[in-house]
Amino acid sequence: MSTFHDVVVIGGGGAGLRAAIAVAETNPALRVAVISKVYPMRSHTVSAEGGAAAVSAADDSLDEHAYDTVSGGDWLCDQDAVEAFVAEAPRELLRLEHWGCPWSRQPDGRIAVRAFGGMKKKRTWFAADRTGFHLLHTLFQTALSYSDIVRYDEWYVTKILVDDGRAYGVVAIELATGRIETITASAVIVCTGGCGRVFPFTTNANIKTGDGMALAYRAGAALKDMEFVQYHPTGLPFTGILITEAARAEGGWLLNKDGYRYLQDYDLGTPTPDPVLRNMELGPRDRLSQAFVHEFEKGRTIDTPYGPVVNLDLRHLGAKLIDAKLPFVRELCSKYQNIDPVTSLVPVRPVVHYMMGGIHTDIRGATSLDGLYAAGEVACVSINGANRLGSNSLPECLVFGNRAGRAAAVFAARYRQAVPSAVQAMARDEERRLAEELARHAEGHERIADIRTEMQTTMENGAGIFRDGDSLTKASDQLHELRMRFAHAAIDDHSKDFNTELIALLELGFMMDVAESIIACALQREESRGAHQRTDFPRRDDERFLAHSLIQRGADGTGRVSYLPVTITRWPPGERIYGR
Amino acid sequence: MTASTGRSYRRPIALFWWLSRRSYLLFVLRELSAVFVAWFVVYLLLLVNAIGDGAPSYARFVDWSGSSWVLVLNLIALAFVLLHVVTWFGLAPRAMVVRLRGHRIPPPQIVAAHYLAWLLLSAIVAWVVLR
Amino acid sequence: MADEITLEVARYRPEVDSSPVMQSYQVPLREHWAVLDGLTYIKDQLDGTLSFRWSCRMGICGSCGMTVNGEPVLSCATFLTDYAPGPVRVEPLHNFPVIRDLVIDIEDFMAKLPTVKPWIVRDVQSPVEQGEYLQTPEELEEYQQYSMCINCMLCYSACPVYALEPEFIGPAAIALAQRYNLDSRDEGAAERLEVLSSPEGIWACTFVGECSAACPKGVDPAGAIQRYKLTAATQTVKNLLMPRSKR
Amino acid sequence: MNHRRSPEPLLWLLFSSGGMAAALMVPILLFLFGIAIPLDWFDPSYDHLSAVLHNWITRLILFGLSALALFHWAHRFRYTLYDGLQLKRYGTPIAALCYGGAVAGSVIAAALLLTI
Ligand SMILES: Cc1cc2nc3c(=O)[nH]c(=O)nc-3n(C[C@H](O)[C@H](O)[C@H](O)COP(=O)(O)OP(=O)(O)OC[C@H]3O[C@@H](n4cnc5c(N)ncnc54)[C@H](O)[C@@H]3O)c2cc1C
Ligand code: SF4
Ligand code: F3S
Ligand code: FES
Repeated sequence: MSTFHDVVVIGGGGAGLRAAIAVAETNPALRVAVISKVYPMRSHTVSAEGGAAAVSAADDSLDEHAYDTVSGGDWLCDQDAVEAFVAEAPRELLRLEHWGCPWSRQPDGRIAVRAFGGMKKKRTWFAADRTGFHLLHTLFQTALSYSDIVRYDEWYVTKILVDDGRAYGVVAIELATGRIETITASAVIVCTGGCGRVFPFTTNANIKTGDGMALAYRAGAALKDMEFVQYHPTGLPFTGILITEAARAEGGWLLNKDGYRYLQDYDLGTPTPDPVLRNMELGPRDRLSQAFVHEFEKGRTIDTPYGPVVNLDLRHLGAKLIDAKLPFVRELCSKYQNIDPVTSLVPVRPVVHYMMGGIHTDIRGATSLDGLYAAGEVACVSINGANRLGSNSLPECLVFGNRAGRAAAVFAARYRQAVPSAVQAMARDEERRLAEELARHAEGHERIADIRTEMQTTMENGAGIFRDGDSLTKASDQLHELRMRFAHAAIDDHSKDFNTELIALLELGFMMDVAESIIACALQREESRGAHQRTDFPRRDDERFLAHSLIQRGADGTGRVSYLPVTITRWPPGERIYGR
Repeated sequence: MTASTGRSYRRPIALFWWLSRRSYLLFVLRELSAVFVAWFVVYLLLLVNAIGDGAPSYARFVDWSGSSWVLVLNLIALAFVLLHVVTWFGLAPRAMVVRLRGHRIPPPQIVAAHYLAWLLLSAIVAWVVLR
Repeated sequence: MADEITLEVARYRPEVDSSPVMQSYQVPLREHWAVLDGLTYIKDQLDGTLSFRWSCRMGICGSCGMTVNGEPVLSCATFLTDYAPGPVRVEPLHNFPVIRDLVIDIEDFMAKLPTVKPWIVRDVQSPVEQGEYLQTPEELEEYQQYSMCINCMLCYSACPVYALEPEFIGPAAIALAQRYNLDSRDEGAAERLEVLSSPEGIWACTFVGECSAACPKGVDPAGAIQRYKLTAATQTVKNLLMPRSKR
Repeated sequence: MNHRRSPEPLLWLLFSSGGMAAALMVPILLFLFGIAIPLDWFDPSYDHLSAVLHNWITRLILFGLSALALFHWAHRFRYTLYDGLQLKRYGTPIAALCYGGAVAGSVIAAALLLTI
C-alpha cells in the first residue's frame, strides 16, 4: 500500500511540529503529514526545563548572543548559521507567545528572561522550569488548528526511500496494527531528535535512539561533527533526570565533598554569593563536566551506589524563589530522590544530554540529498559547534524547523515527480525485510537488552567526557564485535499488535550506526575542542581541525570521514574565557 | 491516523461499579443524600399542613413524629444531610473564584465562610423557632 | 526489606486471548525503583513480549499511565517500595479499549481534543513585529494550573461518567478549553461555548471529583468543569434576560 | 445539533441553588422538627409556631426552600439513576418523573403555604 503527501515530516517534537506548520503556512495547497513514533506531545521536547534563548532586553544585542554562541561552541560553529539563528530566534519565540505559550512574565506583563550558562546577558525566556513542556504543547495544540496537517501518530519510520540522490518518501510501521506502509512524498523533513540512549546514563528519554541520523546516513546523507556529545553537569545519580541549568542560573552552587565551590580551581572565575554571568556555575557545560572528572580524580567527590557525585546547593535560594522559578526541580527531587532542595543538598553528576552533531544541513535545512531536509537536534546546521549553550536548542528547533519547512514547501511545489519503479521495488524490499525481522529467531539467543547495555558501556568507557586514541580504538573493536552479535539477536515477540520488542530491535540497529560514527569521528579528530577532549591531544588545533568532520557511508557499509571548513564571518578563532 | 484493530479489548462495566472503590461508594452515598433532602421537604410540608390545621392536628403530628420509625428515618436523613453539607461546602470553592481587590481568595477561606454562614443561619432559625 | 517483589501484570494478546490474563513476574525490589523500572526489567531480562508505553521516565511525557493496585497512576512516578511486600497488580488504564497488554487506545481523546479548540482564537492577530501581547503574572496565574495537563489520561480512567458515557468530552479536554478561555490573550470563549455546554460537555459531569484526585499534575479538571458550569449557566440566564445582546 | 435550547444550564442552576439552600437550612430544621421536638428536648408553643408560619416572609422562605430542594433532588436523582444503575436508555421517562415530581411538589407546597 502507498499514500502520497507533498511533504512528510518525520518527528512530532518541537522541530517537527514547527516545520509542519511552516509548510502549511507557506503553501496551504500542499498536503503535509507528520509521522511520529509517539504521540507528538510525548516527544522529548516535553522534558526541556530551563528555557529558550533569544535577544529581547534593551541592553542586549544580536552580536552578543552570536559571540556567546560561537565562543561557547569553541569556534566550530558556522557563523552564517549563527547569525541567522540569533536574528530569527526572537521572532520565533514571540510567535510562540502569540500562539499561547505561557512564558513567565515581568510584573508589567512583558516577557521575563533569566541567566543561563555561557551567556553574557540575561536572554533566556522561560515558562517556569517547564519550558519544553509548554513549548511542545503550545505547538501541538496550535498544529491541531491546521486541519490540513495529517498525523500518523505512533508510526515508526524504518527507511527513507532515496533513488539517484533524491528522497521520495519513507516506509513506516503502524505500531497498533503492525501494518507496514510506504508513504511517498516530494520532500521529507527529518526531525527525529537526538541519540542520548546510545550512552548508559542520560537525561534523554527512551525514544531518543538516533533513528533519524541513522535513517539519513543509510540513505546516503552525510553526518557532521558526531564526536561532539554534550554532558550536562547536573543529573540525578540513579535516574539521570536533569536538574536544569536554571537552578544554577537562579543562584545554585556546586560543592565538592568538602563543601567547597570547586569550579574556582578550573579557570572559571571566583566565587561570588550572587550569580555572575559567564562565571563559575554559569560557565559552559563542557567545562563544568570536565571539572567534575578532575575533582573525581583528586578524590574530592562523594561515593554513592550510583557512582560519584557532587552536591548542588539551592538551600540559600529559599522556598519562595524555588517554588516560583524552579517548581519542577523541587517536584523531581522529592519524587525521584526523596529530598527537598529547600533544606537539603542535591546530589548530581554529569550525564549525557545532547548531541551537537547530526545530519549535515545548510542554513535552509537542506541535506546533501535532494528533497531531504533536517532540523532540530537530529540535524547539524552548526550553530552549536563543539559545545551547545544551554537554551539554544529549543529556539534552534523553531528557527530551523521553520526554515526547513519553508524550503521543503518550495521544493515540493516545484519538483513534483512520479515515483520511479526502483523506489517501489526498494519499498517492497523493506517491507519484506521487516516481515523477516518479525519472524527472526536466533540460534545464539542474544538478548536485545544485553547487546544494548554493552554498547552503552562501550560508549561510556570509550568516548566519555575524556577519551584517547586507545579508548576509542578499543571501543571501535568492541562495537564491531557487538555488530556480529546483533545479527543473532533474538526476538520473543512475533505478534503484529503493538510489538515494542520489534521496535527495540530496530532502534538498536539505528543506535549501532550512530555509535560507530561517533567513535569513527572521535578517533580521527586529534585535538581537544569543546565537548571532545582527547587526553592524548589536549590542545585545540586550529591548523588541522578548524573543520567539521563529515562521515558518509561507503558501499561496503563502513563510514568514511572527511572534513569541511568552518564558515567564519566575523569572529576569528580566539581563546574561550570564562570568569575573567 | 491510527486505525483501531477492531480487536481491542473493552472491559465490561459492572452494574454496581460503585462498589469497586471506596471513593465511588462515597460518591453514590453523596448523591443519595438528595433523596433525604426530598424526604425532608415532604416532612416539612406535613408539618406545615399540621400547623395550618390547628393545634390538635399539630399535636397529632408531634406524636407521630415521635414514633420510633419516623425518628430513625429522620436520624438517618440528618446523617445524609450532614454528608451533603460537608461535601457541598468542600466542593464550593472549586466552582467559584472569589476576588477581593484583585486577589483571589484562597479556597480554605471560602470554605470557612460557608461554614460561618451556615452556623449563623442555623442560629437565626433556632432563635426564630424557639424564641 | 525483601529483595524481590511480585508483579502481577495483565497480558492481552489479541491474537490468542479473548480477554486479559494475569501473569506473575519476580523483580528486584530496590530503592528508587519505580513500577516502570520493574516492567523494563521484565521486558529486558525475563519476557520480551510484554508491551507497554513509556518515554521520559520523569513524569512529564504522559505515556506511562497504568492501573496499579486499582489506582490510575504514572508508572514512572510510582515506587515499588511503597507496595512492599507486594504483590503489585499492574493493569492497563481502565475505561479505554486495550490494544495489547498495558497499551490502551486513546484515539477517542485525540479526536475530541480539537473540538474544544485548544488554541488561541483571536478576532485580529496582531503582527509579531509589534511585540508580545502583554500579560501580567496575575493574568498568567489565572489559567496556569489548567495549562499543566500532560494528557496522561489518568483522569479519564478515574471518571465513572466517561466509563458509562463514552461520548462525554471528559475532564482533560474541558480543562484545556478552560485553559484557553481564561487566557487573557484569547477571544474564543464564545466559540467554545457550544461544544462545552452540550450534553456531552460539562453537563454530563456529575462532579465525582475522581479526575482531580487522580491527576498527577494538580490540574484539577473537576474544578475547571465546575467553574465552567457556573459561567455557562450565568451566560444562559443573561441570554434569556437580554436575548438581543450578543455576548 | 442545537445546543442553545438545551435546558441543562437552567436545571443545573436550580440544582445548585437547591443544594446550597438545602445545605444551609435543612440540617437545623430537620434537627429541630425531626429530632429535638419529637424527643421533647424543646417544646415551642403552638401559638408561637403558628404565628411564625403565618408571617409571609416565613412562607416565602419555606416555599423557596421546598421548591429548590426538590429540584436539587430531581437533578441528582436523575443522574444517580442514569449512572448508578445505568438506566440512561430510559432517559426521557426518568427525567419526566424527576422534574415532574419536583414541579408537582412545588405546586403542592405553594398551595399549602398559600392556603394556611
Ligand atoms: C532533560 C532535557 C532538558 C532540556 N532542556 C533544554 C532547555 O532548557 N533549553 C533548550 O534549549 N534545550 C533543552 N534541551 C534540549 C532540547 O530539549 C532538545 O534538543 C529538543 O527538544 C529536541 O527537539 P526535536 O524536535 O529535535 O526532537 P524531539 O522532541 O526529541 O522529537 C523527536 C520526534 O521524532 C520522532 N521520531 C524519532 N524517531 C522516529 C522514527 N523512527 N519514526 C517516527 N518518528 C520518530 C519522535 O516520535 C518525536 O516526535 C533539553 C533536553 C533534555 C533531554
Ligand atoms: S488533567 Fe491531569 S490526569 Fe487528566 S490528562 Fe491532564 S494531567 Fe493527566
Ligand atoms: S471524575 Fe468525572 S464526573 Fe466530572 S468531576 Fe471528574 S469529570
Ligand atoms: S514515562 Fe513519561 S510520564 Fe512516565
